[in-house]
Amino acid sequence: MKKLINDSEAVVDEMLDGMLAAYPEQLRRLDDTEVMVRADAPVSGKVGIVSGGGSGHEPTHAGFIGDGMLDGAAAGEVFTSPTADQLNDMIEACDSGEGVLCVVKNYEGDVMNFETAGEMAAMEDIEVRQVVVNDDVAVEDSLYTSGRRGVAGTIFVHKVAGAKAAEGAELDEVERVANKMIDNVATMGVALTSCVTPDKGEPTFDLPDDEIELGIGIHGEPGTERVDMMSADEITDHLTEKVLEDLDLDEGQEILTLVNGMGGTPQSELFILNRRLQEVVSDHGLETWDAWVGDYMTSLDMMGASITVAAVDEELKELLSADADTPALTV
Amino acid sequence: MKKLINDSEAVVDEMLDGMLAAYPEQLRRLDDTEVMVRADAPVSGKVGIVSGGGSGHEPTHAGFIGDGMLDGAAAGEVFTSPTADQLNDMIEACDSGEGVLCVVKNYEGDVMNFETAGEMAAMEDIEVRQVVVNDDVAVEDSLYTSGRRGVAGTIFVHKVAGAKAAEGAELDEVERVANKMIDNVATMGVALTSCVTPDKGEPTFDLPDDEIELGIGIHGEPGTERVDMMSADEITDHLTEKVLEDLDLDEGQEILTLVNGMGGTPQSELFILNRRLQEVVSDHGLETWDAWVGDYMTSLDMMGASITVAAVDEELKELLSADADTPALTV
Amino acid sequence: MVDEPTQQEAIRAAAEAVADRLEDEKEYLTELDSAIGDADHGSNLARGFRAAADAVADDEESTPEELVKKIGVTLISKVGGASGPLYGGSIMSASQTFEEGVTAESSVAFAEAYLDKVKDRGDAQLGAKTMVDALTPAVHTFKKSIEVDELPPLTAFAKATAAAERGVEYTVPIRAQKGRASYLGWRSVGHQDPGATSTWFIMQELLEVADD
Amino acid sequence: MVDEPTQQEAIRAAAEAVADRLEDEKEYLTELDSAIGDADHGSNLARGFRAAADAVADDEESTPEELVKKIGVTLISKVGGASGPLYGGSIMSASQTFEEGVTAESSVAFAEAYLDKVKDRGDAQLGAKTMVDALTPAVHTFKKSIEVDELPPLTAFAKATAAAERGVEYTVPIRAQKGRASYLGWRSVGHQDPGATSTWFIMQELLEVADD
Ligand SMILES: Nc1ncnc2c1ncn2[C@@H]1O[C@H](COP(=O)(O)OP(=O)(O)O)[C@@H](O)[C@H]1O
Ligand SMILES: Nc1ncnc2c1ncn2[C@@H]1O[C@H](COP(=O)(O)OP(=O)(O)O)[C@@H](O)[C@H]1O
Ligand SMILES: [Mg+2]
Ligand SMILES: [Mg+2]
Ligand SMILES: [Mg+2]
Ligand SMILES: [Mg+2]
Repeated sequence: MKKLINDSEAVVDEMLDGMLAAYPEQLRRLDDTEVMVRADAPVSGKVGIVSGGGSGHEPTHAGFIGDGMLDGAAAGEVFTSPTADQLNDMIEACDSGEGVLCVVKNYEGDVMNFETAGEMAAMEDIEVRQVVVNDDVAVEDSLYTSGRRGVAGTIFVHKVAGAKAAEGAELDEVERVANKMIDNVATMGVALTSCVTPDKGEPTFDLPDDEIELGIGIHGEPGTERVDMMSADEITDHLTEKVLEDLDLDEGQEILTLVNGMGGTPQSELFILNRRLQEVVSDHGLETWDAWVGDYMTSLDMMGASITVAAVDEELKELLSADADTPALTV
Repeated sequence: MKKLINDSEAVVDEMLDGMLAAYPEQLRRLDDTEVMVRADAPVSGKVGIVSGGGSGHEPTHAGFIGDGMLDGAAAGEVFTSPTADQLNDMIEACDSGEGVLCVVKNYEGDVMNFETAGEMAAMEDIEVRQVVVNDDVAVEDSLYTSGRRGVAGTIFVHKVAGAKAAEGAELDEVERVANKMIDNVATMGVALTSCVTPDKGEPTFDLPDDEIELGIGIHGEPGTERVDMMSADEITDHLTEKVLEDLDLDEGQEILTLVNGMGGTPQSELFILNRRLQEVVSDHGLETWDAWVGDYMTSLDMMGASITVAAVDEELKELLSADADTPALTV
Repeated sequence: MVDEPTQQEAIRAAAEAVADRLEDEKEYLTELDSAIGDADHGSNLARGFRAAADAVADDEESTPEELVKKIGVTLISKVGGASGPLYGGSIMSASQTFEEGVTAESSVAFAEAYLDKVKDRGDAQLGAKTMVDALTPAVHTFKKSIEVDELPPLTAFAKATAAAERGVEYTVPIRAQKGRASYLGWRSVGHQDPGATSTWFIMQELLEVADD
Repeated sequence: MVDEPTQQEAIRAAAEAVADRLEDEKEYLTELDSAIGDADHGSNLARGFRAAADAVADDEESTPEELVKKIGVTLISKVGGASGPLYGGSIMSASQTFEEGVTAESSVAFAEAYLDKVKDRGDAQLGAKTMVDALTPAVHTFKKSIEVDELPPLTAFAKATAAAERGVEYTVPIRAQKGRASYLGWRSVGHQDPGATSTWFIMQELLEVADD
């Protein structure tokens, strides 16, 4: 499989340099790391919001650095959590003295490395909090799993936490709204093809032309179920029903929806899903307050999509629609 | 090949409905057409800027409708120019009495249909002008071709014309800046894979795992040359040299660059190209004023990219950085 | 000269036959367009001619000229791409040659007007590897067979259709100068032009219907 | 107890051997991780252990404890993912058992401390289909062989390595409860755990080096 790369080991490094070359005024890369921060970090008087995780999910994470969203983002190797020392460097660079909130997706690697980093930062007297996003309803949260994964709903958490911090709120408050968002968001995804990592150079899993994977994560993992290919409407119905079942919302509830592309999906197809999604949620008596469509949290070149629904109240709506100015999202 | 669609004949219709569901306040679809216009079209006192062409290039064209860019966009079938009657409907809906500028990409189908539409609109006393974008340097403009194609550079033309019209300029002036932009922009593209049209359901051309197509257009056409796979840097060098050769700029010239993804390319790879592009232009003594990276003008799910360079002066810079508020671009 | 109602029936039958044939050839034409174009010629024409056949199917009112014009107008609004204005616009504008009904003479006039319009709109000379390469020998042969050789119209049209086939084959070894295939430069050599091919298919169907 | 300088050499040689082996097994481990994870375990470990081996290669100053700690710290900062903190963090924290040098007793202490730390950090019990499943039988066997059966250290470690292999095989038929494989639910059954496998490979190399 062909890729526009020079060397599979240099992908993350060169990607970050190319990103910096595109946004030289907004971004700064910490020396000798794969950490990107706001050019003006730390922003004095503001709680720092940081995130990070494996690479391959672009525009996540660094694409959401900027006013009203993230102060820093650490990029691990493709699909591999960043290391604790780099996470610590990031936390230090984003702390203005008001403390730092880490938005972590629920993967054991991410959680363990962020925890270690948090301990290291605490030793430097930085107040660090962690919120763990686990919006993926495909994976049951039970004793028999390591919990639900964090996927596309993470973007909403970045947005809400970033907006609250931009208001000048304290760490406690920022953490509270982030957790409120986490408690109210659910996602489920589908893959039509596997992604190809630069390192392996071949599809992570084989998926015949008449089958799809339901309940995939964002790391090229196989999903929870392999089924026969279905129409866009059938797929949307299936994903949306699972998501709504999990959220169990009252009629009339206002919601924010996201149809997220996995990287290799034409935008036209995402809109075809959105068309059906809006029919389904309206059939459930829900009120769409806003609908996002696009590539927010990808899996390299995977063809597929995820559907996210979040219940929103006045507070969340205000934070979600507050100004943001980042490479990947301008509100 | 799998796609997130219901019916290959309904792709454009359902995509437009899904888009409308995502941007109900910004967009309006003309009844019984595949034409999308600003919700508030025609904007009184403003020259209308319209574009259009085959579908499959999303976010082009309708994604650029909004304040500071397009007033209307007509969507043909996938890779097929819209028909003259729908183009005429669009022109009528976007004329506030100040006239309408059509931004046409140089394909015989597009040009012929826009010409017919222009004649129809003229019969209704609407002043219509056409500018034809032909930024693709892969195709020589000679007696033996139908001229250079219009590709990703079209986005800059939309931006410049839209900004000028938003200033309240007259049709002559808007046409002038659009042509100025056209005269100063050049693009060349590469494909790693063919795209798959919903209709055909299979790759338009076969491309072995160790070969790429240089000089592709945006319709899944094969390129001008098939060569062995190269590294990202080699590809960037090749495309950029061709583009710069065509533009023949003086040292110190300020430029705007665009690394455009063809739809199936991970964003990380686009940044890897941008990194090298900036090295190359700087080696040529050019000054990057701004660098855009992303999926602006796609070919469905094709893996590949194009590189665009535009020479900019004070006037163009002002127009390119003027406010714009559209689904796909916010400035 | 046949009765007018019979002429309208023949036009409707021809439209139907062409629509059926293009549906059958849809994949083949798109295949040809994949090699040197953008893989849509088959669906463009199948969609357009089906709509055109439907548009005239129940029209019992119109004159032959009006029916042909309606076919052209429908093609303009349903085909899109390059072939939409070329096929549709040229049929529409040539339709006026049938003002006095369809005769051998008016058919020659139609053929000439149609060719002129295609060349005018598309600006393609002979040898540019387009539909013009099938159309030109067909129209020239048709005109000469009727006007010089005074052959019966059906024989003349059969010869014209054979000439179109020769034109289709002629497009294979030459380099494109117009249309999307021109973007390929020398790589277009060795491939058959989709538009020339569809022109020939349409003529074959017209011949069938005229023969009945 | 061997001479201290020899211990350091042995540690450097072991690090080198492990790095080489993991480079050789990189594709295989990634293959295993493709089936039930995210296709990076091979490159994570190959990258990390190469860096660790390099980090200690020219270090003539450090004590055995410091060398082992350095390996752990390097893994923490080079591996990432789940295996980074598990391997790196546990090696780092268990390194203090070598304060007095590497002996049979301190090796048992190291093994126990390492296992405890992995379980503590990863919160995985036996049977969750993780590296813990290879590690636990290995550590239990090693401890018993030394402390109860009083076998020579090399023999004990050979038995421990064989026990690890048994653990690797045991991961195949069971359902994952931790790590990415747990997302697959029942579909994880029938696949071998990458982390258990790499644990076993590493032990094989340590055995080789100890044997020399
Ligand atoms: N300038 C032209 N003059 C005459 N025929 C043309 C011209 N351009 C294209 N064609 C014909 O149109 C055919 C392609 O039609 P089609 O695929 O439907 O449109 P598009 O090229 O816009 O996709 C070509 O095979 C060629 O015969
Ligand atoms: N909670 C855990 N406890 C113990 N071992 C674990 C745990 N989670 C994962 N592992 C081990 O880590 C291995 C995967 O490592 P690796 O692929 O490098 O990291 P990641 O899963 O982050 O991609 C698994 O095969 C498993 O043996
Ligand atoms: Mg990983
Ligand atoms: Mg076309
Ligand atoms: Mg075509
Ligand atoms: Mg892994």
